[in-house]
Amino acid sequence: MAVTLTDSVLKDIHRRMVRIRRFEETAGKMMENGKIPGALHLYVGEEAVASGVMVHLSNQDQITSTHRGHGHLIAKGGAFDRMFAELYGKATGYCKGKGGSMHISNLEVGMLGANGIVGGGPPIAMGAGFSNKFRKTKNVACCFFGDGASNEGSFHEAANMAGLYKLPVIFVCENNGYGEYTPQRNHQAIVDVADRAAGYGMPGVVVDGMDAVAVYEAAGEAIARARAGEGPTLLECKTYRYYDHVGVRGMGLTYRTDDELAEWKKRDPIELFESRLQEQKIMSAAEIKAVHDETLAEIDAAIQFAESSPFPDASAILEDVYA
Amino acid sequence: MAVTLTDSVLKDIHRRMVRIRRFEETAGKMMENGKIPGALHLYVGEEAVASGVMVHLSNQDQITSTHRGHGHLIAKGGAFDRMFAELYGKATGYCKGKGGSMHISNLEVGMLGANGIVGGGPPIAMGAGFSNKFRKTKNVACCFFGDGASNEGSFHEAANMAGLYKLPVIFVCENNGYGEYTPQRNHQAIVDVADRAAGYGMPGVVVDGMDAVAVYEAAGEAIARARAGEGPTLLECKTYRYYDHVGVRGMGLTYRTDDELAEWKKRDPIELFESRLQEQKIMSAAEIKAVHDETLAEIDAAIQFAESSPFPDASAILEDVYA
Amino acid sequence: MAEAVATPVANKARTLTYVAAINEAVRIVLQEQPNSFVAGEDVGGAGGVYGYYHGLQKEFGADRVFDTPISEEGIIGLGVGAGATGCRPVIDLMFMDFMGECMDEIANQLAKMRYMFGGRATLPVTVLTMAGAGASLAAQHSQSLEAWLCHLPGVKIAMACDPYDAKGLIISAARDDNPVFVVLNKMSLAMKGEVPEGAYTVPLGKAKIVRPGTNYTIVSWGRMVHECKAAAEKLKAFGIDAEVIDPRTLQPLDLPAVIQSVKKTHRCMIVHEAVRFGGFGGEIASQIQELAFDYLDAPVARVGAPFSPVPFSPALEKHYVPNADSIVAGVKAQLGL
Amino acid sequence: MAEAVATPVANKARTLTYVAAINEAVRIVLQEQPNSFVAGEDVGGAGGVYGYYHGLQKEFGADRVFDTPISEEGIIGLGVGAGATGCRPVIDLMFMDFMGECMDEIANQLAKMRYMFGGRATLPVTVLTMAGAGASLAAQHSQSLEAWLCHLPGVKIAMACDPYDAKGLIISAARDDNPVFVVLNKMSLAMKGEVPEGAYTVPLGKAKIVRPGTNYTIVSWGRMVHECKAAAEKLKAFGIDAEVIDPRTLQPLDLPAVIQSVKKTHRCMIVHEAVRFGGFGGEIASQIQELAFDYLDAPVARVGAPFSPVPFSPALEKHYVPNADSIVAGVKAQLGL
Ligand SMILES: Cc1ncc(C[n+]2csc(CCOP(=O)(O)OP(=O)(O)O)c2C)c(N)n1
Ligand SMILES: Cc1ncc(C[n+]2csc(CCOP(=O)(O)OP(=O)(O)O)c2C)c(N)n1
Ligand SMILES: [Mg+2]
Ligand SMILES: [Mg+2]
Repeated sequence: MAVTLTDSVLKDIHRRMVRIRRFEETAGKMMENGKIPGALHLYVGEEAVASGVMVHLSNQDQITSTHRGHGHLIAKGGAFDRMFAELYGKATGYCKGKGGSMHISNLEVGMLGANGIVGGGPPIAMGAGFSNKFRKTKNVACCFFGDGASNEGSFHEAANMAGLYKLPVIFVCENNGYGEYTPQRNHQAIVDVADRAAGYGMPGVVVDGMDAVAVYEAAGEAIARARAGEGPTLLECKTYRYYDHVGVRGMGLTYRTDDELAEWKKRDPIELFESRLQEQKIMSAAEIKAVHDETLAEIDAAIQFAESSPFPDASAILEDVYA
Repeated sequence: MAVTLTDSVLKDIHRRMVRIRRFEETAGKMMENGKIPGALHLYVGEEAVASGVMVHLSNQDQITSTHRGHGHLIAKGGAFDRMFAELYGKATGYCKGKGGSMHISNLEVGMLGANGIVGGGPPIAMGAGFSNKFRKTKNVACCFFGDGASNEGSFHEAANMAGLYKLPVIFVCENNGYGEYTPQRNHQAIVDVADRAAGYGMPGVVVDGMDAVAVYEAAGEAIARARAGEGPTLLECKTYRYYDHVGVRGMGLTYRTDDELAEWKKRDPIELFESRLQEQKIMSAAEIKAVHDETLAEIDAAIQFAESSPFPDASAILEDVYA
Repeated sequence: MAEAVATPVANKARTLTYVAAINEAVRIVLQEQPNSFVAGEDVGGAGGVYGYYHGLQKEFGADRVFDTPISEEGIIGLGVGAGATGCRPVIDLMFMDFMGECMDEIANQLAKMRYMFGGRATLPVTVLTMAGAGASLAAQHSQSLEAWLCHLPGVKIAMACDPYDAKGLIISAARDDNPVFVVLNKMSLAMKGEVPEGAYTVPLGKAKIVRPGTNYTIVSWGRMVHECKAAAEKLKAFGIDAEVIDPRTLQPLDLPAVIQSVKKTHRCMIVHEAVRFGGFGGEIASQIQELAFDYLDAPVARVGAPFSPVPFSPALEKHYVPNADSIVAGVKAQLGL
Repeated sequence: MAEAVATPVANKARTLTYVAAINEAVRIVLQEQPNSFVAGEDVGGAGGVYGYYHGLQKEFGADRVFDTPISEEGIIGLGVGAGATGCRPVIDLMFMDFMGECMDEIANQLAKMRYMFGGRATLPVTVLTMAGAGASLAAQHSQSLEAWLCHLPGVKIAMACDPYDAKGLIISAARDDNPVFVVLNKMSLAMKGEVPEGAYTVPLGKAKIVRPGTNYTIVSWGRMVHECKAAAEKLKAFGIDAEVIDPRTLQPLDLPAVIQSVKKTHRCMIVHEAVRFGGFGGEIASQIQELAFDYLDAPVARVGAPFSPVPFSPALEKHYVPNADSIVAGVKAQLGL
């Protein structure tokens, strides 16, 4: 049963995108302020993908994510306070500080973890999709992965098995044109990752990943097919990340041009969407601003929560290894 | 520079096929007689593939093989005596008895080994293809692999890299319809493995793998492209194995029907080829018989060699671990 | 501490082969646990290349016992994803040698997911796999790689030396809420032994005194347990009455049982089929000398395979794999007999 | 036997960072060996995510220093196939944690091809990879997995503790005709040390006495060597004058150097950053007690990481990774001080 594009759905998508953007910008700042240890891979620029897909999903539907996972968790319903606490390495974080950015997760909302292994998600999502079918639910599993990840053998094996068993899995390729600092043309001889779908007996669809409505519609179709037992889809969303591969300014490498970045920013997914909302009189400028303001207030409170939370005790090291 | 289909090429292909068939039937017998230890995966039925490809190759061109590797080595120029000695586990074998059937190899003729790991060959062939290009040779690397192996991540990664770097590699899929006892429809949702080629930016070609001339022609084109620097090809040959997955009669499972086997045998690659040779007056029945007889005599001598060769001494265990 | 030698069981015992015991165990698991399934290469139609799963697809249906593509990383991933979302997968990894194909899925996902998520994921995944040399299957189909798993927090490892243990360990593994590997041995497939009917468990983390003894301790697992028993008989001629202990699981490891024995016998040896260098024997030997230093009359000895891949030729392989004679030779060298 | 502490070199020494030393070594390898090339994720355009390969693509061209897809099995396979056919590949495996993705290619192909082929293949392949915790990179980017490799006949393993060794070990590895892993540590990247100009080697299989001592032996490798040196200073207060030995390569392993030291000092400890349980320390400890049993005044002690994945939070990680204090505590516990 596909969700139809009502005003409330549009507002929902918008809210998710804003929440991701604001969270990520704050996270970037906090990292630069030395508050967040480790590696941070920001999702800014790609918000339309997570939001356009996730609006179709319930907490019983699962997703797998990547190293660039905050956006997925936010769009899936993750709470800012527990997320920031995790990024800070605090005991109150979603993973009690054991996972951090690269393993942030919340199984209660069906988010099976960010993953530090490129290509780590597809086999797990395939397994979750199998589980959904095996347990005779109508749930789907959505697997987010990058253009770079599409070259891992794990993607191939998972896609083949999903196609073979007609599993309710949507392989959402977030093609941002780069795997770290390597442009797509230097990591694969194809332009559309979706061209691989035919090899697994599933449809391959390409959409504009900066256009949340396009993502929403294509994802809706794929998810409806999956829920109907018609098997997986490979949905490729062409998108772009605004910040560097890791952190905000990264290593200062010149692997892409300012012009290219500027060109993509002209089609910023949130600005595009907000113009549309205003043009179509679905939300006023003030209403839009209110979403941003509420989000920022929630972030302030979440930062407060994270900063005032305790670090885990050393004794926690040996806990949670086994059930 | 493609080889043209002269009479002598036809005779050459024929001779290779006969050599494989006769060797394999003898090997099967010797296994049943308890002379050959371990696991034996016979190539009988698939001779047209190895022979149709290998006739294009020199000793400087490399191949990688599979667990079903005798046919590849024979077609590439392996000597019966050294091969049988290896299957017997003798010190005079190609691998001094350390490899056996699943690792039989002869680097002098460019045969980079049978491989006990399904999907073990593609990355190695890709590496050899890279080496050919890097060292500025015109050599090619041919990678033989099964329909079952096409589901390993290693195939995916190797194919993507070969496509990306435009390497002189021919991925020869020997699609015999089964991975062990699992029919293709139970291991992948596609009919033609060649459909995967598009995902790697290379052409995918399907040929009748029982027709050595068809294989010869398609392989010739792919190899010529590779030598010309135009990159890899995925060449799928539809074929069939006559004996069981392992050994001669195997485990006696009923995973395929006698009818199916009979149907394929009607198109036996050697019989088909011999009829054609006779029809086209390229070889007479007597000449054909002579090829078989010579082969059988060579096999007798090779068995003699293997049986009279010594087993390796226990001290050999610790040799050849390091250079 | 170690279990008594003759494990008393309520059920009537019969003699079954190792393969039949595995089959029975998996059948019980499928009966007991509605969310369990068996996935692996050729486990469905063929019933497994060694017949462990014979008849199970017919009995439980192709939804619950099914063939997978040759995709080891995918297969373990199927276990991780399904295990984390309410299923209790039983995954067949045909040969232990193929762990290399799925080691990321094992080491970085299966073993770590629970910990990385702060204990908020549970992975009740059983992996059955087959180790061992002796069948002339050469370097890629003969390895004993339990050391890779033992160094990996988050998984448990059981080594089944006979039909009784195979059945009991598989049932324990499947009832456990953690990833558990049950390592089987290809040279034991036809071995017969008493196996009670119905469900019983061999507890994870409890060693078994396979042969009681008074003045020497041998710790071993998997098929080598039988070679050690044979060696113990031969050692009698040298006045050695060896106690043979099979830890049965290497993680959790019943070290107290080992230490208790060594404190009594003062001399000991670890025997495993894996390559000696860097093998798990090193861990146990180290712990023994740490925990029972003052009780040792001789250094802790170890017997394992030499430092090479497994050779194909039977002429080499028979010298490669440890056996009763090489164990006896090791004891004699250790004690200067 | 172990090399002298101050390795005399003809060339003028300068101070370089670990990263710069690596870079210089790889440059020398590319200069020396026309059939060598460097392949790995982001090694070309970006010069490596930690800058090891900075400037090399520009200098040697994109044919010889190039980016690969994110395909670890493919990358090691590239090394195997090219190495067996006349090239001398230098392969970058960004993080050692990613070995799981390519363990089949490492264990079943790279390590075994020569043996399986009866010695008729040669694989001069160098793999550079980075281990180590301490940067809050959590469970999948912080591991020290050398134990997997040490149990694997057919590969050599070098552990580079400082800039000097990093350069010399890489050059040795690349000149060697075997697969050699050079394991680097991510917490040492900015470390500075004296590094001679030009080509020199640190021989594979020769331990180094990092700090001479008289009554205690510490064996350690990689970054832990420095923690051991610091611990040795602290131990002086307890009348302990510790000799710190870095084997530099774990395969081949310079056991004679270790045994010689232990026979002199009578007490010893193995320290590694890897998880203690099942780690390579067990092998060394076992061998020490086998070969120097009568010389030992106390059990061989081991310090390593606890039995859990590497936690993310700095609050946990700082207690997880061994350091000078935990080493001192280990010695005190061992000796009852
Ligand atoms: C198995 C593995 N290989 C390499 C890496 C290092 N790495 C982290 S992110 C990344 C790039 C991933 O590219 P892509 O999949 O396109 O995702 P993006 O970062 O563009 O979102 C790489 C190579 C890793 N984490 N895991
Ligand atoms: C990595 C790995 N997985 C599984 C096996 C067991 N196995 C050996 S041959 C085979 C079937 C291979 O099928 P295919 O690639 O189609 O080749 P065919 O036997 O049909 O020639 C399997 C599953 C193996 N040897 N290696
Ligand atoms: Mg990308
Ligand atoms: Mg096949």
